[in-house]
Amino acid sequence: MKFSFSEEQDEFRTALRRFLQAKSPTTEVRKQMQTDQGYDPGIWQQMCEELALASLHIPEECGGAGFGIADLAIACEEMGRALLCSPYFGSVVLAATAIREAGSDDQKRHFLPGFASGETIGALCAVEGRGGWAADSISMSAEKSGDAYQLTGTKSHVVDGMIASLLVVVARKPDGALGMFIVDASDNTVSRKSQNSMDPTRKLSTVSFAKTPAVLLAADNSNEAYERTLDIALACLASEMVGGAERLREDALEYVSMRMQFGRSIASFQVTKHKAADMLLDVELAKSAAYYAAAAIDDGDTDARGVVALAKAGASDAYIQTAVHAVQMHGGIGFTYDNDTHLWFKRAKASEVFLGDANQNRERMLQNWGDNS
Amino acid sequence: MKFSFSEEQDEFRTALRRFLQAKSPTTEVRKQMQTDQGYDPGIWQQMCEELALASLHIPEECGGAGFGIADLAIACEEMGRALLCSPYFGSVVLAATAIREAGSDDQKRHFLPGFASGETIGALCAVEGRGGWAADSISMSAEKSGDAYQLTGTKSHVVDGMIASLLVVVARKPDGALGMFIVDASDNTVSRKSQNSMDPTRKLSTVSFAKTPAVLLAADNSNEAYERTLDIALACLASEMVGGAERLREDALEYVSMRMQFGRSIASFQVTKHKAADMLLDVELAKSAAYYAAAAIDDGDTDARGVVALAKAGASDAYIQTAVHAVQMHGGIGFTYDNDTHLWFKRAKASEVFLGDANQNRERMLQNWGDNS
Amino acid sequence: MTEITENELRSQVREYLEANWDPNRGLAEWREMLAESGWGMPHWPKDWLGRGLPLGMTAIVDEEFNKFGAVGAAKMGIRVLAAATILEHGTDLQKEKYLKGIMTGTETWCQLFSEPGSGSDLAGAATRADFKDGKWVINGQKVWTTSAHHADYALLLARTDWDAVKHKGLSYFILDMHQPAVQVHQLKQMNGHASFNQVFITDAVVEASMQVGELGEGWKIATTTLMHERRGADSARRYESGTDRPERIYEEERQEIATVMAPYTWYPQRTGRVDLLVERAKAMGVWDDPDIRQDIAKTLTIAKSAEWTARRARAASQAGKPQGPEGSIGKLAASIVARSANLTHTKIAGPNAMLTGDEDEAGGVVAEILVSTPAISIAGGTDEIQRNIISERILKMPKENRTDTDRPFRDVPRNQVG
Amino acid sequence: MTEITENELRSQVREYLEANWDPNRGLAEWREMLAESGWGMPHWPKDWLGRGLPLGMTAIVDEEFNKFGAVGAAKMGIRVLAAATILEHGTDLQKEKYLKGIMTGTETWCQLFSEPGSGSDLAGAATRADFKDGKWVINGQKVWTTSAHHADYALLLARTDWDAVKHKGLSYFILDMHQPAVQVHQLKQMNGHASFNQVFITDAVVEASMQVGELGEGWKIATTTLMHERRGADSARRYESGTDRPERIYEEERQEIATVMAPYTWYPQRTGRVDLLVERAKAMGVWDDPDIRQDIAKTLTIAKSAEWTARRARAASQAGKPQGPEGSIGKLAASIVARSANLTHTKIAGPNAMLTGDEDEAGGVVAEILVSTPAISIAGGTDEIQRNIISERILKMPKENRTDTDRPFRDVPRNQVG
Repeated sequence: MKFSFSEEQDEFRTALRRFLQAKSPTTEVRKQMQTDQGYDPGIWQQMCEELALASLHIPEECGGAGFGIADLAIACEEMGRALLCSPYFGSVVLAATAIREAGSDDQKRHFLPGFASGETIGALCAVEGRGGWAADSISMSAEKSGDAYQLTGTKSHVVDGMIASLLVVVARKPDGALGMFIVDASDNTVSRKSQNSMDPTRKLSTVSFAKTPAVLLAADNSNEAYERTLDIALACLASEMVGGAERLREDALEYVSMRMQFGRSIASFQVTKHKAADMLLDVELAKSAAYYAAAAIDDGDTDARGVVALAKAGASDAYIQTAVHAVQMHGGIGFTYDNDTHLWFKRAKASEVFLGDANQNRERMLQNWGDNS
Repeated sequence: MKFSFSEEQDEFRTALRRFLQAKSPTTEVRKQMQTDQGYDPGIWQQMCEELALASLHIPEECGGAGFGIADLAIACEEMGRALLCSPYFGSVVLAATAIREAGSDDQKRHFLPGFASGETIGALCAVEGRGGWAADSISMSAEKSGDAYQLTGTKSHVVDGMIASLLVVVARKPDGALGMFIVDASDNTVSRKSQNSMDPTRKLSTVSFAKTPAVLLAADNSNEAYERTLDIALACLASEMVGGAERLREDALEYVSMRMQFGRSIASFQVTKHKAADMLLDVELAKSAAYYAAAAIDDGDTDARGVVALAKAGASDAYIQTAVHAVQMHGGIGFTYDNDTHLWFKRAKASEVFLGDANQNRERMLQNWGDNS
Repeated sequence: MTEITENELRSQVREYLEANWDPNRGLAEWREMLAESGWGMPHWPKDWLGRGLPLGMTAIVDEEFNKFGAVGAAKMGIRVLAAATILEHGTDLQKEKYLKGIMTGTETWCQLFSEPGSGSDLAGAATRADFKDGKWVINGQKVWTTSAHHADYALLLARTDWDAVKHKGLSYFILDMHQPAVQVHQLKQMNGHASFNQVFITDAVVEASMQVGELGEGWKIATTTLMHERRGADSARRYESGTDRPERIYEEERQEIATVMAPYTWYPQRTGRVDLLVERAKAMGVWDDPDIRQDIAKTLTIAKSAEWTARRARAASQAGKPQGPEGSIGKLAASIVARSANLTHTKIAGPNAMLTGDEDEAGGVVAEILVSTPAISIAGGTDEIQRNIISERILKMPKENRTDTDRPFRDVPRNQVG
Repeated sequence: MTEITENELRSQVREYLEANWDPNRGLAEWREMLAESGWGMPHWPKDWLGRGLPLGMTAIVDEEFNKFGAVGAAKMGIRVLAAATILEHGTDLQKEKYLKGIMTGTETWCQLFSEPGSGSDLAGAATRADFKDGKWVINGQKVWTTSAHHADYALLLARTDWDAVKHKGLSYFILDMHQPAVQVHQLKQMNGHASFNQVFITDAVVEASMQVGELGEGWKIATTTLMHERRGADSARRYESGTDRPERIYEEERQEIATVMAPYTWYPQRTGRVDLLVERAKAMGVWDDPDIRQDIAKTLTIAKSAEWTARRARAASQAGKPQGPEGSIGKLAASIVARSANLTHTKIAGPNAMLTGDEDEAGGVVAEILVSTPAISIAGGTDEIQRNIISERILKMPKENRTDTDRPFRDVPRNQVG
């Protein structure tokens, strides 16, 4: 299913798009992005209960729907399109995936049902200071204390960290390998502080730990579990970005088609037409890569990691390029706060570096390229 | 004089342009590029005798005009514009400059007058195999033999190597530093073989040495003398490239202004107009950098090396971009052999990597940047 | 022959081949047999060397031929467009005269549409056809003609009415190329190859009976030819190579293929040869250079994304879904890929990007890439035309006002040629 | 005062300042004195608060003022354009009424030209002025107005004849901003600043005597205003900061400057702040990252080349040479530089490019760059308009056919606003 979707998937997308059109118009986005918690719990509940969105890639035996990453990516694409304010990416895509990839069967059965129902909101704590998401920039070490572990230090750029009840923390085990640890966010050794996000539709925070008790997720190959978590998150992010880029492209096209200048439609100027064609090209190419990448994970392709990195690198360039063009096609209006373009522009800008920028992902791509060329 | 030329310089340019228009139309370029020696000795003689072109930057006490690099760069710009087939770059810009920078006073007085009069044609032998012009890719070592030296090994990408009577060879001295050595090209230990150049207007060859007797140019800091030779050659090459790019730009503009399609001038299509504007921008920016770089050498600026590398990097990108646009603006005709565009396209393509590509020169730029930012 | 089933068809073909196929026959003899039997072009009408099969069933016949290793009719080059046009618009006389030679491959064809004066504006053709003493007299100049130097006949678009508007003044002819009034010059390209010709026509003659369709309908008929060309474009570029079996008929077929395919040998290089990037970087010892790695990865990203986009389009069409925008951007994407590959190959080659022919370590391949990629954004519709098409047909943006389509062609400003 | 020499002029200014300059005076009092003496705007006519000096000599007066540390007339903002327009096209009544307030700085001005419905197409203004009962009644909407929220008067372009062609139906007025019929709303930008206003005008009144120039000549007069704006553009953006001396008049001047300059605080950031790249890369520990180095070097290359191009243009103009193409590309180059700087700052900042305000390690500066650079390719003429201008004026390429300039404006298709 790398090149097309099943009928069920098409229907799922249609239903979701309709839901989001109703629940996440930009008036609602603007409202939520100005709140501290950054989302509407009522809509979150509807998403989880009526559409079972939080359960998609969670195994059936853990209360989930047992679907694949391609399905999760469809959800992300539509949310990126609608610029939905919700803890979906932070909790479902990052935190639940980490547990799915690194947890023992018991741990999964213990933690995942809460995610699937939407009752648990989790967050993944990975980045330290100026470092990024790459494994080699993570140095926090977990100290063994009896059978359990203790964490000390500060993580930043934690998506939805302020509202999470459960934290998955990436830290080094005594043997130096990366491990992922479960922490109760309400523990009194945990302190959280929101960060000012350039993109107010995606809230970030720092989370500090002071000898905080933590449970190790029991994966055999815990380095690989973190990398796989990143793969899945990158594929979902690429799809989310493609959704946003397509929306920007469509809105800009609609705007120039509606506006006149020098007595003719702005859309009739050859330069505008060619720019619109280039935007279509950028978005469609990025879309193909995003679709392929998610399916490559589901198919267990040996080169999936490289392909996923390719998709994120392509989406990084395409989204910001589309956003820049979209502002330009709107002219002065496109630079105003009242016009909606900047909402996506800022998401594009933040997404450009989220989970690694295009350069870093291109390097990750080549290191995992296989015989793909 | 970084931002303007003196009246004398303007007049020099005008006279030279007139000369080259008469002597180097593309019919003549096409004729010379198909010959083995690659230039017309009669025109070379006129250049040297009537216009004293070979003497420009050679000191007066060595039979030269004692002008600066800015003047030499004007000559190169005009030759690049006319795509003149001549040993100017190989002999005057590379070989004579090497002697100027590395020779003792006696050596300069001995060798340079022949260059200034145009009787000596020299060539600089630097590159080895797949390596480039950068100092650290040169490993040939000169063996001491009494007071003199002996060279063994093969140099490639030698501009005008086949027609040179005198060779300047870059090799490592016994102390490991780079030195430049004079070799008589007619020595029977020297063997030369022409290389098939993509750009037939600039002939390349390999030159092999087998215990060839060589005289060391006596510079105190011979590493620096080679770097300075490179700086001057890079500045001249940037100017030559700018000259070629401007010619391509003008010819493409003339072509679209002359041609009709769909009942109107091709030049009236907005996309063509905007492309022409972008081409102007590219060429003018590259031109400013080339002018500044040559003057920075003359002014002895401490950051001249970084600025020169900037100019070559800028010219690399601008020339090939202009050439690609120029072919495109001509349409199918631009891809034919009979149309002249490809003559410059190939020069642009070869110049892109000559003396280091844009990436390498950008790195050289930053390493010598000073407080320029 | 109505309502034949697939199985019936297969057994009919098999029966015919079992009885007649012999690889030691000469190609000409075999093709004569195919013409007689109708198995060479089974979708052609029964009266005209075919069997009247629906077009969709020819693939079945091809499959059975392949199983036998049997050689089929001559299908390469412009001949299939000629046949399709003649079948659709030609007179019986024309069908009688040309179809067999097309099918057996004894006669070759070329297409004389493009002109040096009109470029992408095909309907701006200004080659003139004047009716004098019962014959058409042709004067003008054509260009971008593949294989004109060995063609026997040409499909010709020429202007017969200068007072009509642009698209209504053209007519369609079959031109006999074997007359001194038709001069063919190979057009050498900047990469040294010569895939196309210029054709100079000075008082060439076309018999009145060799006009195709009605007077003034030339553009309409040319459009159908072009439509067939676009549909067949994939197959024309499939770089057919025949088999390497030893028998006589295969040897003759290989020669036929080699002749038709000669103009296309540099086509892989004009796409930029992304497939060579990693291998070249390793061979040149720059696989660890971080800047070059970025360039390689950028090029691979667009190339792979373009490939997957094409496969999305194909999957949609196989699933019977309407074609989305993903089907329209391939040509433009190919230009971008080629340009990116060119720059990356240049950086990988380093100083050796200055060399060509056997000096180039990849035996001239890299050098050929470097001077061939400019073609891909021009040939078969420039990038500019592609963007016009995408914006108007896919994105439904307004067309520009045109000033050349609503007045007598003689008043439309155009280039002076020759 | 004819034929005064530079030395005479210098001593006259010095004499005046020695006699009158006192930094402990109030700004208002001092400006009154300047108005009376003619030394505030010495190039204005003698009858109108000036001394009739040639424009070229005002620099000398400024120099002498600077030596004394003497504060000059109010020159910032739109006021100089207002004065120039009134001096050139205004009636004596208008000069009498406005020049002094402009010069002393007690009254501030704004420019009501642009409209939300016409964007780059300034002559497409559709704000209407209807003559009723001896007065002009104005209705419409204006936009991109700097300082409208504290302006006393506005230069207004409005349409008085809907049957005339586009450029002939506009007239020019002075509008009193202090009437309830004029509503000013700040226009918040995507980077959080609010440099501009929208102005809603509903039945605002302009006295007949406050029309400037002839009816229907509005576009011509606006063109002279715009010409003054373009000439003065550099100085308006010089981010004047006054001195930091303690005396009363300097304090008052600093307040005046702060008010006028408030909308421009983010202007350095919208240029991309190339000056910070190397420093930021070192601070973030990525100065050795080869990919980031390439991006930095690419950005510096365009930025430096653009800077040197501007200096070539200036050198040519100082040498009295005709302006070459190098003088016309600065605005477009600035866009490219800003875009490149934006992407490079993003890579340097890494994950911190997601943060803003004091979370950003450069105290919000980098974040402000990231969301401000889109403005530079729009404000003051979009990149598209710049490329039109370069191609038409410098490269002499043909203008596109226009369909909006040769028919009654009421028949020209345009946007519906509001």
